[in-house]
Amino acid sequence: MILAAQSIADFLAGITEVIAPGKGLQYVLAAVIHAVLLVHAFALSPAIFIWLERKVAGRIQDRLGPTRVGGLFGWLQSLADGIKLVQKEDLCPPAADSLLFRSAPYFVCVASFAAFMVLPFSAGWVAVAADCGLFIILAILSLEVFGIIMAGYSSGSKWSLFGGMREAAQMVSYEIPLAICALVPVIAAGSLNLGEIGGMQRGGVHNWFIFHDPFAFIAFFVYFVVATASCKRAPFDLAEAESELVGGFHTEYSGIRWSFFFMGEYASMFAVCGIASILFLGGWNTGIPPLDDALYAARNAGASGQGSAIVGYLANVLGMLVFVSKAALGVFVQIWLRWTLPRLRIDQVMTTCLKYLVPISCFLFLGATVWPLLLATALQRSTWTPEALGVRAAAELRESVPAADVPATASGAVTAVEARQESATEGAVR
Amino acid sequence: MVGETLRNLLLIAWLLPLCGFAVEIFGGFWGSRRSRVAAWLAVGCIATGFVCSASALTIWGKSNGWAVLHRADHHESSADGGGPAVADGTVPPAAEAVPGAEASAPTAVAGQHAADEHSHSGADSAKAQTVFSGTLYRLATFGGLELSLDYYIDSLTLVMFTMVTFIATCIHLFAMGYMSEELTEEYVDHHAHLRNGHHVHRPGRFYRFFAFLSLFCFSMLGLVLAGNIFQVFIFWELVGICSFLLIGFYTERKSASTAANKAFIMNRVGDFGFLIGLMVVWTYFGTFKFADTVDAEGHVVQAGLFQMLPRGADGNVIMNAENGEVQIGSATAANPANRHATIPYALLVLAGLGVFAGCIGKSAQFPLQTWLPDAMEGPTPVSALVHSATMVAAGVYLTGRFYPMFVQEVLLTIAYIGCITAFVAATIAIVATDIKKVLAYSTISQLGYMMLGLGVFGWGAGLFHLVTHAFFKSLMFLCSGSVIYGCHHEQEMPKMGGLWRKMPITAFTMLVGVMAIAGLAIPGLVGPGFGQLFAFSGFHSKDAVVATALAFVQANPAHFLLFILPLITAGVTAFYMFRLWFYTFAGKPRDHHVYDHCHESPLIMTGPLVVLSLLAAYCAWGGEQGNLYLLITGDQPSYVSHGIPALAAGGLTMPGHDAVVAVHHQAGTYALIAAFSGTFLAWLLYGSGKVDVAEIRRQLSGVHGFLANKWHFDELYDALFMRPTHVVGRFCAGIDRMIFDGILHGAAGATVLVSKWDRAFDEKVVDGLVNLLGNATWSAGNWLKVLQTGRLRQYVMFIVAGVVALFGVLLATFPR
Amino acid sequence: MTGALMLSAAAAPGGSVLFAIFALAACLCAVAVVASQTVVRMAFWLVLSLGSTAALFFLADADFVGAAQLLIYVGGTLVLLVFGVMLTASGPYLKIATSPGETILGAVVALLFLCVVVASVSGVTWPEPVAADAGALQTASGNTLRPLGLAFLGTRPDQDLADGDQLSPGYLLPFEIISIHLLVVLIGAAYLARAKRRAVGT
Amino acid sequence: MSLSAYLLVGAVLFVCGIVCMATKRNGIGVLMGVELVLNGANVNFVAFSKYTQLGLDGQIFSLFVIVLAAAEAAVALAIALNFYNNHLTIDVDRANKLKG
Repeated sequence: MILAAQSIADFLAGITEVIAPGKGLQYVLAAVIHAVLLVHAFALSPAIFIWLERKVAGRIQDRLGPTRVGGLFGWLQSLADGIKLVQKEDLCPPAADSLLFRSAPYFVCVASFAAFMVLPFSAGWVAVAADCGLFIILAILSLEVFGIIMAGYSSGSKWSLFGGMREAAQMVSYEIPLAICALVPVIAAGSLNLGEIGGMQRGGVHNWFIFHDPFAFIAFFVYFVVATASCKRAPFDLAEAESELVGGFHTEYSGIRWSFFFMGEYASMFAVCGIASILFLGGWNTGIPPLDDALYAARNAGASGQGSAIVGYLANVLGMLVFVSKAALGVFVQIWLRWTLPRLRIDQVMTTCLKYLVPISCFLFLGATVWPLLLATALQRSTWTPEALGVRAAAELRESVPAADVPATASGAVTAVEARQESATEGAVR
Repeated sequence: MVGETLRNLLLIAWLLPLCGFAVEIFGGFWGSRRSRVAAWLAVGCIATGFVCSASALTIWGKSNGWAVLHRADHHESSADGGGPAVADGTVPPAAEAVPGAEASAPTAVAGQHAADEHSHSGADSAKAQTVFSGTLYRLATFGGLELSLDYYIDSLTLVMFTMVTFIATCIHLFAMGYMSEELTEEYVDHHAHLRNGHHVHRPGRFYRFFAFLSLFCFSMLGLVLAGNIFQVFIFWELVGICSFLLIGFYTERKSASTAANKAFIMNRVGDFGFLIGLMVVWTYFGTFKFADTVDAEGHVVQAGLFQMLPRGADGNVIMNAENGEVQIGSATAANPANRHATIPYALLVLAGLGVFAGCIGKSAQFPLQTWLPDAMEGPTPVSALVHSATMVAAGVYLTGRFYPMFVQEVLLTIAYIGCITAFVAATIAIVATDIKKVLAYSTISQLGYMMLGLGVFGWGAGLFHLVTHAFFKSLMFLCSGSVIYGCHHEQEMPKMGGLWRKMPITAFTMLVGVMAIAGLAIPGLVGPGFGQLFAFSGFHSKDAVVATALAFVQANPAHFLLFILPLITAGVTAFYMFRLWFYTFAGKPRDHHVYDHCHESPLIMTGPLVVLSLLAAYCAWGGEQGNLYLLITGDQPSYVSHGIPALAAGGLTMPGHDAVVAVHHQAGTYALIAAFSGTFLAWLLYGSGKVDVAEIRRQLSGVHGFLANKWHFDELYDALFMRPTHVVGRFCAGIDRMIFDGILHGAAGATVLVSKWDRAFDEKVVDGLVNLLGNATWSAGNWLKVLQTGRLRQYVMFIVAGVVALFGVLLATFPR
Repeated sequence: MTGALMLSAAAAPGGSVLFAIFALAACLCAVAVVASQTVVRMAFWLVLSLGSTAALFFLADADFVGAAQLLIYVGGTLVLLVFGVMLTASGPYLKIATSPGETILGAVVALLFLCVVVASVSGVTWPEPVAADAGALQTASGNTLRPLGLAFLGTRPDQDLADGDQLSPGYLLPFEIISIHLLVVLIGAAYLARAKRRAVGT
Repeated sequence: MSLSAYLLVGAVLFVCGIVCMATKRNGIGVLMGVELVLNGANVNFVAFSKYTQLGLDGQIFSLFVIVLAAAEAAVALAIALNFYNNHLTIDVDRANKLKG
């Protein structure tokens, strides 16, 4: 019964029914547990990905990569590095603006960590199921660059300043196509809630939004490119261009602060790839219709309590594995790209974004908006995507509001909205 | 139905020249000066007009079965009825239907007469309508006065149309040859001299000439077609303008421009009388239209002028019983609101005289005849068309058209004027040496003949002579033009002579014209039938005039001059005409230079001559039983055909048709004798060469001088009008200069003074105030500007402080 | 609606604590903005202040506004920062110091103004929060996205529309107008800022 | 923690913004002051939308304010850039050409 909790909060609610402390305690507990889980995800993923990067780089360069630490494949290498970095002295150059210099790495970390807050790992397994989750996650990711600029500026070295400025320019311009491309599947889904978007793609690969319409298909690749750039990964890593600026914005950093930057970087890589997998690649859905339906049924059963809670829980675990593997695949592709492609020049980077990616993404956005209309007029059938925002919002509203205290007028409003939407869709069909 | 057809045809014939004018004047201006396109355009327009008119005439005739022509025998029968008395046969059955109509109420007779007018004289053509009238376009309406473009089509109109268009066509063709020298970019005018003695060089005006000709045709045809007297006046003036333009065609020549001005001004004098006549007509008759205005059902909406002056069965105007004034209108016809019931007899006379004054001016009657000879300054085709055939005939035409409005006194005046004009002009023509001048004076005298004919109640005779004269006079003018052209613009007859060898066609056609105007014929063979070959048109028409005059004189012996003078004039005419011919063509060449260089004219000029000569000879075939005469008189006022008995003792008796017929042979004989004697005299003096002309001239130098100075008319007018005008003008100028200018200058001075004070006030007081304000503002700004520090942050500070201060004030004023 | 529990903590006992924290952070960082001299530090504090304000918005059940605040304001400030660095990079950590007199004067005026504002805030007796428990908004607490969308569409679940008119005109037209306005302004700004630099140095 | 608490926060932000505008000689600093002022206004809007009859209108208007703030920032930055190009500094006290 307790295990049937759809989420930690419910779980705690279940517990407090047994031992009843103040509600405040429940909230604090919920927050703490969420935070702990996320911190682990946030801290582990960079370790794994750094190791993965080294191995992949080695293979691509026809070497072995780390082999020693931890026996097989040197899988403890990252841990060893972490220990080493923690031991190092924390230097702050005299020319630096110490306050900014010290606080910049935390900024980066916090930003990329906060991104995990609204990222659903499986159905309902999300810290904050905000309706505008995608919006929030994009906003938070855009905060990360702030720390990098501060680092670059406050180091008091021109290499760092150049790196920071480059990063700033790159970020400011790449945020635009990133957001627009992310909006393409949002139009298909009609929701900003990452959980809902993921849930919609249940049952079959053809339900993944990447295959929803040609524009979404293109949008996926554009998004991936832009995401790579927004994580300042090669070939867009102009901010730390070893060959030109010694180390870019982190030239002056050392020790644990230096490693924070890289934790943030890899974490955000995971975050953007997770977003990609949820928006385009069906999130935690396997893409095999019978399996998906089975898992869905199991989850609902577990949640509603008719079925066994364990099965539902395992179903969620399976979903999380699927999701993580999809994200990891994306990260792998990014690493692969990094060790395959040469670095661009800064002007090329800007040109790529402003002259090509922005127009392309705008075109995709427009196309995605007119796509259902095309279906309705050309094929004489409405699209299979869920109905337009108004109606679904109204439905959501109705189930959200307990029938008792719904003012009749509100339900009237809802019906009115539904009527309006239906007439609209019919008009589209005609 | 027929009415529409006629109207449309005549409209085309009328308006085509206008279009032609527009196209030529503009196209020619921008086009090449060497192209004959303008000429062909003009010819095309007017020729089409001729075709339309001719077909219109035919249609009109067919519509009433040529009733007018079959009237001939009717007249014959009435002729052997004999006697000037009114024969019952001729009394229209309409008048018969109301026995003793003159005794009965005038209105009844008037109505009867109106009906009679509609059936247009002639019991046999009573059924078919022969007069068509209506309104084309309403120009404006001022209260009761309605100005509109009407049309009035009867036989006279049609004949005039055909005649004018035909002659115009011939003259256009002739002019294409005659004016060909203008086909150049640089025309050297040998008669115009600049101050440095050089000749005037100017671009050719070929296109302009033909444009003016077209415009003239338009105006003339409009005048003929006009359906109301005011419209007649409009086109009257247009014709005057055209004549002005054409006389002054060689603007650079002082003589030409002066002549143009003279013609125009003299016409104004006549038109002044015309206007007076119009006023009287409008005041008392309330309308300008000739014919009734008829609505769809055929009811008479408004009576026309011709119906408003009813005439009794005897043809006299009807006196109102109570006030002894002339009765206007009829009870049957609806009356215009502002129409009087009666008009004083004197005013009626005045109206007639006024309108006739216009005619005097237009057709150069005594005393306004002096402009016509000067008008010969224009190119010869112009003289032929405008100043012989058509425009000057307009006066005669109007007299004939307005005939019903003329009472006996007016007619008498017309007769005397015409007779005097004829005689005076003829005498002057004797001594004229310029070939065109001779023709000009002959024109004047012939016009005098026409007026005389009209005046002595020979309605048909006058208009008959008008038509025939148009033909042979245009012919002779063209011939003279051909001579002048051939002799390189030599117009003095004494320099010519023996030209018939060089230009046989011209000589022969000219001879035809001369014989026609002289009225020669072979005695005894002039009867109807084959003998007509030997009687040219002039003989018939002049015969008719003279006969009418004789009949008139027999009726009123007091006015015997009206027969004597024309008779003498006939002889004189024959004399100077043959003098002209002998001078020019016969004998030996006097000036060899001219003779050697002269040549026959090209075909395009001689062709029209031949055609015109044929018509000049035989257009009047059959005389007064001939078709032309019958056509013209087809719609003549009914009372004309059977004369008018004297209204009161000492009044005038107008001879009827039968009276004329009775004296016809007698008059014809007199005329022939006169003509032959004149011819013989001419041959004796100029043809045979047996008599020394110079000797005679020396003997009669006084008379010759008197005649050569044109009876001193110009000097007379100069003394009578010009000098007084100048004196008066100078006097007025003096008054102007002394009194009015003085007043004006005084006023101006006063204004200047006042404005000086005003200015002082402005500068001292007003400006002072304004400057004071300005300075105040300036200083205020100066010490306020320190507040504006230009510091962004201080402004923010001010704002905040201001808000705080406001709150302070708020809390201080409204404490809780 | 699970996350709602977390975000609508404002309605819960723990909420007051969070509010206190974030409110304090916002105010202090704002003061720090005023106090600090170099542009980058100002930007740093400004970002912190804005971020904590966004947190306040989340606490006030206005998550969409909060997100917008993060995205746009922080992005905008980011650009501000970049420009600041760019235009003051003539020397390391260039300070354009304010004269102490001005600072003092500013402080005094600021205090006065604060007193005025606070007085007027506390002087008003605000009505009891009735709209808060008008069903929809409350139950969708922390998820105002759909209510916002409905409001744009013209349906107001948060207000009692018993007066018959259930579909208010909505805010679509103003939204469009303002977006067009933004576009025009951006183009104009780009035109203004396009490089037509003089020869620097003299 | 009630409406007036939010209003107080808004007031503090507002006043800080005003002081920022009034004391900073750095043009960018002035802009930041403006941002603060708008932000304070936003806080008030949101607070009213939560605690009064205003409802969602408050949030909507705060959204509008945010958008307009972005626009204002864009134009202001362009102006600042031109100012820098002309004066080679962004000290707003140098912009006193128009002083009386």
